[in-house]
Amino acid sequence: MNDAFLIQAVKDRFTDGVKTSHSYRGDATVLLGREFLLEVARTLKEDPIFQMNFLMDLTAVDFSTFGTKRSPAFFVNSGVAVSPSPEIPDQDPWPGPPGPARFVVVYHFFSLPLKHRLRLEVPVEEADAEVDSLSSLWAGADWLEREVWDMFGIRFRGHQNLKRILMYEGFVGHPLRKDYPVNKRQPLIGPVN
Amino acid sequence: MDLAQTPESPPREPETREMLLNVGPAHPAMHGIIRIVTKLDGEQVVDTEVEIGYLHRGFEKMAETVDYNGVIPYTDRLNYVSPLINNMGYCMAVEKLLGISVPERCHYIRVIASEISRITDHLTCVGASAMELGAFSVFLYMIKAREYLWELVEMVTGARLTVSYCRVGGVKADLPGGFDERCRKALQETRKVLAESDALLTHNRIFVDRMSGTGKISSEDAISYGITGPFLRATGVDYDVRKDCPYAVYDRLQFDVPVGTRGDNYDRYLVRMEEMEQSIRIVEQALRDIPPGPFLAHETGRPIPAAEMVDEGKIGNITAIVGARAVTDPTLEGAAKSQHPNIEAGEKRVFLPAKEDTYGNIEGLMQQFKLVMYGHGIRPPKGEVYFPVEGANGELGFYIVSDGTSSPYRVRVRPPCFAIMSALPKLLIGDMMADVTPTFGSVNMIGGELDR
Amino acid sequence: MPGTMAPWSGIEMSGEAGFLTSRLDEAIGWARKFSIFQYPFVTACCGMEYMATACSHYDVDRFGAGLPRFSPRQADVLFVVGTISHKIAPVLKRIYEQMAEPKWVVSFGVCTCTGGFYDNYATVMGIDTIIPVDIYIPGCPPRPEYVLDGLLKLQAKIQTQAASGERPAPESRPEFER
Amino acid sequence: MSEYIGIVIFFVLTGTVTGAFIVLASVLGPKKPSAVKSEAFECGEVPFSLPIGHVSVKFYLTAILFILFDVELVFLYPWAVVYRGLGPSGLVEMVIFLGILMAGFFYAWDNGALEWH
Repeated sequence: MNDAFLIQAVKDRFTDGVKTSHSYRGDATVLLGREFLLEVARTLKEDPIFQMNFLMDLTAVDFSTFGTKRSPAFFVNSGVAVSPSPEIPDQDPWPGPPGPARFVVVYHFFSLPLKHRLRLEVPVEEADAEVDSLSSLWAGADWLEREVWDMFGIRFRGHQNLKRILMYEGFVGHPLRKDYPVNKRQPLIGPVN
Repeated sequence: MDLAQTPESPPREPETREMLLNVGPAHPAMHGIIRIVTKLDGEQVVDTEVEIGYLHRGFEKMAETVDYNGVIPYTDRLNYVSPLINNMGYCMAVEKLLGISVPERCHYIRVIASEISRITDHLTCVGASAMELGAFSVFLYMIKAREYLWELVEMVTGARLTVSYCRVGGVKADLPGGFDERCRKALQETRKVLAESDALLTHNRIFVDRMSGTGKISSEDAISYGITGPFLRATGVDYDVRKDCPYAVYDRLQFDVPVGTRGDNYDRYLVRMEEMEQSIRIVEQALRDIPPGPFLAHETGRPIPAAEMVDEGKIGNITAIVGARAVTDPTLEGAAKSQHPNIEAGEKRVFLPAKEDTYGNIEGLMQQFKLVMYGHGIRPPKGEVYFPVEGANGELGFYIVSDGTSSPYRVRVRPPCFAIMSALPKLLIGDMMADVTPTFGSVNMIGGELDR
Repeated sequence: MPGTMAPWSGIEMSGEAGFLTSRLDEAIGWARKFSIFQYPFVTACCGMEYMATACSHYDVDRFGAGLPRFSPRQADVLFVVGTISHKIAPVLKRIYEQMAEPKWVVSFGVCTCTGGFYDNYATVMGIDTIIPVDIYIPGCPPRPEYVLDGLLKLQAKIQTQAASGERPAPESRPEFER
Repeated sequence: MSEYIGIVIFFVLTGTVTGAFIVLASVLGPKKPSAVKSEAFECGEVPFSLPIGHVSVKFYLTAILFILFDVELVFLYPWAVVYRGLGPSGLVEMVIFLGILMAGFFYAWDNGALEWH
């Protein structure tokens, strides 16, 4: 089932839940309200139209510095400002980052019998960064959610043991956030170099 | 004391405490740094807790600090046993974001490189897990076969392991001369080694006893954990990204996907051995159907060395260089203008020009400047894209978000062996302590890809 | 001083080498040099190159160092192979301390020498900040020939060492004095 | 006495060689004992608990069965040496001896003593 039907089918089921949708570069994407996530995920898994039996990937994106980072195109010593080469034009432009919220939790589903893919995006505010956990539907979500918590600090309601998976226990902060400096080290042993 | 008269209390049940054991990061019998805390009742594994992250090197954070072509050296240290597949996956994702496609020959080169890399991955995995079961000679034979293939990869890319061969919009250089027959010879040797190892292992009493029946997983559990690749195919589900969502020229090549039945270690071993055979078949077909190599375009103007042309131009001696054609040292990377139409996507804002143009005329120089200077480089449009590729352990997906500047905003790698590792407790519980080693060997955990 | 060559040149030094090494020390050094039991602490991509070096094509066994012992109790040389992240650093330090004397450490690959191009929050920038290192083998990964060259330099260093394990003072390099 | 000279030389030789190794190792090898070094090596982590106290009874069962049948084999060696001299009666006795022990083995096997679960 190609992308348009897929998006339409999801929209018919959850008219108020779905905020916007697009299929940029052929990837069917649906923007969803946070409270509808568990419901939509369950229908995606069990509904014979979708049969999304694979939760391929679960990750998050921190959109806080999207588009604000001015790429330094001038030369410091000579002060000559050379404007960067123009962006490569795009026929069907991307409808922009999903919503003003800082974080977006991104789910990639794949259906093996019907061979189609869907991407769910759930915007999450920074104040209470919390989303329902899908570990009850897909067992693979358990570790993926622990990694998103470890790297972004987004909590998952209903997750059994939500603790750090990649970093060590004594690590303070969430490294993949845009405000975490790249080389701010917190070594367990040895000097802070 | 009268032995006959036993105390009134009922005979005490022999109280045996479970023992907590660290199958830890530096375990003598496991190639890979994870920590499995096992609760043992004698030899039986009662409960396990897996701890990973020992090789977390911050790939996704570093990818946000470099430009689009700068991420490529980081990608071939993800699954460092099959580096070319990661390169191709990342570059195809960025090309999908840019909306450009590479020429025919470049697709074939990418398929050949990926399949050779897949064979080296399976060789290392089967060899290392056989070594941990005591079959040291099979390990030596398989690493010998891997050396043949690494010499091939070195001949094409210049490096054995950290190749960085792919570029956004093409590959670094065309296949060198004489690659065909050297590749056929290397694959012939690999086939011989595979036959030898098959004879040594497949019906070996010890190997079969230790591998079959251990580390079982059903296909429903595998799908629910998101497991893909040889692990899933061993349980009977034939999902292969090259067949179900074909990319490059995989739809034109005939190969079949080996599928197991029981989903235990022995089936995974058989699936990997058969997949190596299929990969050799793919490479041979690709070598047969690959479009012709670099053709000598008709060049006008008398050739003079590029350095000389630049010097003449600097002192303004235009008459010496009018109508002349710059010729560069053939060993300079990116030289050989005749190769370029085959290996680059023809989009000026993405691919470096041939060195003859860079030193020969101002358009080439400007294109080089615009791509190389800091802050310029490739600037894809704002957008997000997900591109799955069949890695050696399963579906290797790259999810890239771009904010229009020259460095990617977010690069997320979907690591195939992450899902398999999350299912490890289900594989280990119930087996014996000695079965941890073959199960972990057939999981083929690669630190760089698991912890990124 | 006649007859003395720099220890890293790989050529044995003769007896009167400026520090007291008796005939017995030299004999022990010679014996230790050609029977190195290595503990490969393998973490990342250099492990693949270590496998290639240890196997039949580039065979490290020709130099007597072919037997990897995966327990610190039976190993002389600790090969630290691959990136050391902050999470595994305490494990590495503990294994180094549990190795029996006399012990040497070889840092294999640029990630262990200086941290390589992973200059971020997760990587230890050079393992000599946590354990003393004898031989640095740069390269990402170092080709097997570099590794064998590093091994030869280590053997030269073992040769010139006294039996009791304490090392000659590092030779003075005026050009590096700050 | 003279036929035992071979074994005496053998024991003397092995004794001196192993003794030399042990003495040389302890004399020449530098020793730097430390607290961490004396702890158990458990893959680079601090061990949870040293396995003191009760051990699963299955280990004990397997060990006893091994000793039982190992000792049985020891009796075969002297029999094999004088086998020629004993004639047919020696063979019958040994078969009876082995038969009795094999009965015990099959009983244990049948009872599942060799299975681990």
